[in-house]
Amino acid sequence: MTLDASLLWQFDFLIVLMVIICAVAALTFKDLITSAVVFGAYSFFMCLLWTEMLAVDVAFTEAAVGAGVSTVLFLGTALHIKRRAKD
Amino acid sequence: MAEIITDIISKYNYWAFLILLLMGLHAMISKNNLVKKVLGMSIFQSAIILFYVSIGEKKGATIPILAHGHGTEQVHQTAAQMVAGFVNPLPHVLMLTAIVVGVSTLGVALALIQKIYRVHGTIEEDEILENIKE
Amino acid sequence: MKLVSLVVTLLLGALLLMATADFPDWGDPQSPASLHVSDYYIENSMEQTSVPNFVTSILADYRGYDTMFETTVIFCAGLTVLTLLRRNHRRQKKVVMSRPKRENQDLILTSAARMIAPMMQIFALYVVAHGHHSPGGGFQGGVILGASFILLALAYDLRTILDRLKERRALIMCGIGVAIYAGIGAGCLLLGGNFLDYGVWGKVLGVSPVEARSHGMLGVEIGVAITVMYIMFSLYADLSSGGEMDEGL
Amino acid sequence: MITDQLPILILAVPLLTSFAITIFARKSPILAFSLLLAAIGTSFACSVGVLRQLLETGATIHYHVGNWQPPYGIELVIDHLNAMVLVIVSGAALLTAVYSRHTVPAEVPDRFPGEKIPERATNYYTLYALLITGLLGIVATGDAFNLYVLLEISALSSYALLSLGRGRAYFATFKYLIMGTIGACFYLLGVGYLYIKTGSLNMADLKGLLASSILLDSQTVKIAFILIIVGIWIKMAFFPLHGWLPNAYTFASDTTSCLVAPLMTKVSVYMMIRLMFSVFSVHYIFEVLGFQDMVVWLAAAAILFGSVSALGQTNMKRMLTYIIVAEVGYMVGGTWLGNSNGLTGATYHILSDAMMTLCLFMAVGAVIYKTGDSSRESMRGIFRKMPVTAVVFLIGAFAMIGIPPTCGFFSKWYLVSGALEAGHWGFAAALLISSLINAIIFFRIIEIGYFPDFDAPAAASGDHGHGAAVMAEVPLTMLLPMVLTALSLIAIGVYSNEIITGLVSRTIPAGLL
Repeated sequence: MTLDASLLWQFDFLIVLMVIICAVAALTFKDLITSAVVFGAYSFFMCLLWTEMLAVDVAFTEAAVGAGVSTVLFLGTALHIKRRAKD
Repeated sequence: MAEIITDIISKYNYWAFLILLLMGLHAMISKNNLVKKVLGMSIFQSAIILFYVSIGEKKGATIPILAHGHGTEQVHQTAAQMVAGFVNPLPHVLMLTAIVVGVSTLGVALALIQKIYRVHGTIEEDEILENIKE
Repeated sequence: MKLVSLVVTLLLGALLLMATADFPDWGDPQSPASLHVSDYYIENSMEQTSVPNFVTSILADYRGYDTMFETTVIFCAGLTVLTLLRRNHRRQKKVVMSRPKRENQDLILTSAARMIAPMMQIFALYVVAHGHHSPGGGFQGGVILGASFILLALAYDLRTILDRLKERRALIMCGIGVAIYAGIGAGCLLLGGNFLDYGVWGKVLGVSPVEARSHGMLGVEIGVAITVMYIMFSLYADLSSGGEMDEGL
Repeated sequence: MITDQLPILILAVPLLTSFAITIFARKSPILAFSLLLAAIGTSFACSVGVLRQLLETGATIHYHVGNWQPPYGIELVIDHLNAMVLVIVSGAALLTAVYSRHTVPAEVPDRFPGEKIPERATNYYTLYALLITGLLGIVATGDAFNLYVLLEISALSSYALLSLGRGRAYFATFKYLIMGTIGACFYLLGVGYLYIKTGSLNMADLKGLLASSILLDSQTVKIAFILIIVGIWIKMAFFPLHGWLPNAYTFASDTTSCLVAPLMTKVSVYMMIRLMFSVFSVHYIFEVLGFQDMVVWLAAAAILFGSVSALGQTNMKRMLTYIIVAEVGYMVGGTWLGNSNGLTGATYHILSDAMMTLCLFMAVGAVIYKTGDSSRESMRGIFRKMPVTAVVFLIGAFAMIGIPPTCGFFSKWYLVSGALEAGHWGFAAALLISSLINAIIFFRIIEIGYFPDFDAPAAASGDHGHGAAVMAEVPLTMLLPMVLTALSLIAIGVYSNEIITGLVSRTIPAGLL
């Protein structure tokens, strides 16, 4: 069985769209904690995209690191500094 | 017009890569808040990873793991068929390394931000610069 | 600054756009990237290393030198964060130690975390050990192991976990993890091979060089997992408590 | 055979030592220091061994890590250029390591009033070993992606070392981190662009593939080149991209400046030369692309900007950092002149500038160690108080100005003759003006140093009496490396002919006139 990525391009396109929306949102929210959580979502969609591209190891790592640990690190920092950002 | 649309669609992940990359870079340079700069940095790095992963993509191929790898039975395939059957594993390896480097840089950057906050009492760049001038 | 950034960004965008038209089509099996070097790995990985997951065999063997430094980068980051943030208030140390643990520990959260954490750890060990045959490997397994401790620290509080997972020992352990990697590589020098040439370990282990490569990779992955686990937890512990090692999130 | 393994030992010894320090020597800074010294000493000995081997046989050394043939595995390639840079890096690191014996405990204290930061000194030594590993790795590797990983090791450890400085160091380091990450990512992206067109990551293999005529005018390869070069320029603080350097190096602790300032920029220049001529070719850069004129003008601007900014500084360390910006202009300009004299000058200048910068930073560091003050006025009466340091500073200053027989003269000689040969009057003029400005800067400091403190009220000089300042030199562990560095400046100058014919001229790629 071979998974043909091109069959699912509509699905792919949706994920790409979500990735970009999450990136914009993470950068525009003024509340750092919201930003951090949205960034976790961004990483998760990125990881889905990479699974779609059959890069399973990379997706696995991104799921563990980007969506998991990075988000926690951002949250940990955001709680120790002023939460509101100017931009 | 139709050509352009098919061109955009057929290379849409390169477009996504481009948009994310530029967004990340713009945030890294222009954002005032240091955490936002770091967020931009993470997006910038993951855009590059997206680019590399896109290089590895092959139509009609499967994940780069040999099925039946446990046993010793011969895989009845010619070398060329076999190469066409798996996506390119090399970019994946490179990007595993890049993800690790990314999270390391992220950790150091966040630690520096906490230190900056302790010293200057703020993480807005303009306020820090004012603080320094005094 | 905004203007400078905009100019730089647009310039880079234009530059990169110019190249996009020149790229081979997305997913083209005939693109140079899939025909030049990577084909060698796909054809020979099984024969030369007896590892069916190409990503693992390239990561830990063909390009194992990269991965050794990648692990070193992680080590370096952990050390940096620790050096930057750690501070102990000497006088108050006793007080801090005797500070009561978080009182409002939620029963549902803690019980759930207590049930999930061991499963995460088992799964992580599977990911490490089965990395030769399925997606995963030392790095992913290490992150999951680290995450299981982070989960416990979130559900309880940081002190409870630090009582079990000594912070001081963490840095030593992650040093040991990378040292396992570099040590396996340096051992090859002593056995008369090149650096990271796991094949020569066959002489010691009593297996064929190809098998020895597979075993060498497993050893390396374990080293990576140890380092990554401790560093991930210590990054969390340092960053979430601001280096004070008391409260956490 | 052990001689076959020398290339990897250069790297593996400091790497393993950094782990050994973490595991065994966490409590004892003395043990950590001894381990570090032994490791870098071994590394230096191996580098010299590799250089001798290379000079005897004349053949490039290839070392296949993991016994995989390139381009499938990673190889270390050592030719005359990297052998020279390896010796410089490990040598300078060794001298700084000796120098750090007394400065590190003073600058990175474990105890502060009210709080204690455990094990900072041992962590400092671990990071030191990692930085050196990264730099040596960059120089030795023959793989484009491996270079990125090592770049990040050296970058991360240098962020850590630089941030352990004075108050503003954190913010300066953060800016460096952002810029450094952009630089490294540009490099990574450039390598990706090359990979998409060639499918290879090995430098020698890439060069072979890029020589084909289809790729020669490929837009992607052109942009890959631009990305890689701009990325490296950010890392080396080339003129319009230099913004992070002065602050990061000024607010760092003095030992860190001694280590990072001479080595980081020089290794980046090495990277530029390596990638220009070992991945791309002379033909590609100077005939297909043909924007060397612009780069040389930029280099001239860098030299003028750096020198003029240095003229306006009263803080000695800050002044030296601006001189580094100017010196980077020398080397970039020399490389892009596109003739063999220019490249000879640039390559030789890597050697001499590393030692000059090291010498000056060490001397200034010694003055700061004694007086606790980095302004120009702290040099007052230095010839009486610290005669050895003063002489070392004088030799370093002479080299920086370019007075024979110090090495600075010879590199400038080659650079100027290269510029004239290429018809770049602007670059030649910038070189001469910068020498002149350097002369003004350093003679002003030497004047301050030579004349004792006439203006100070007698009360301030206390019971020592007027003008009879007692000798107060820094400890021997600081004097020894300073004196050795100063002597090496003269030695490199005196033996410049041998170095250039025996070593530097062999690094000139074929096709460069």
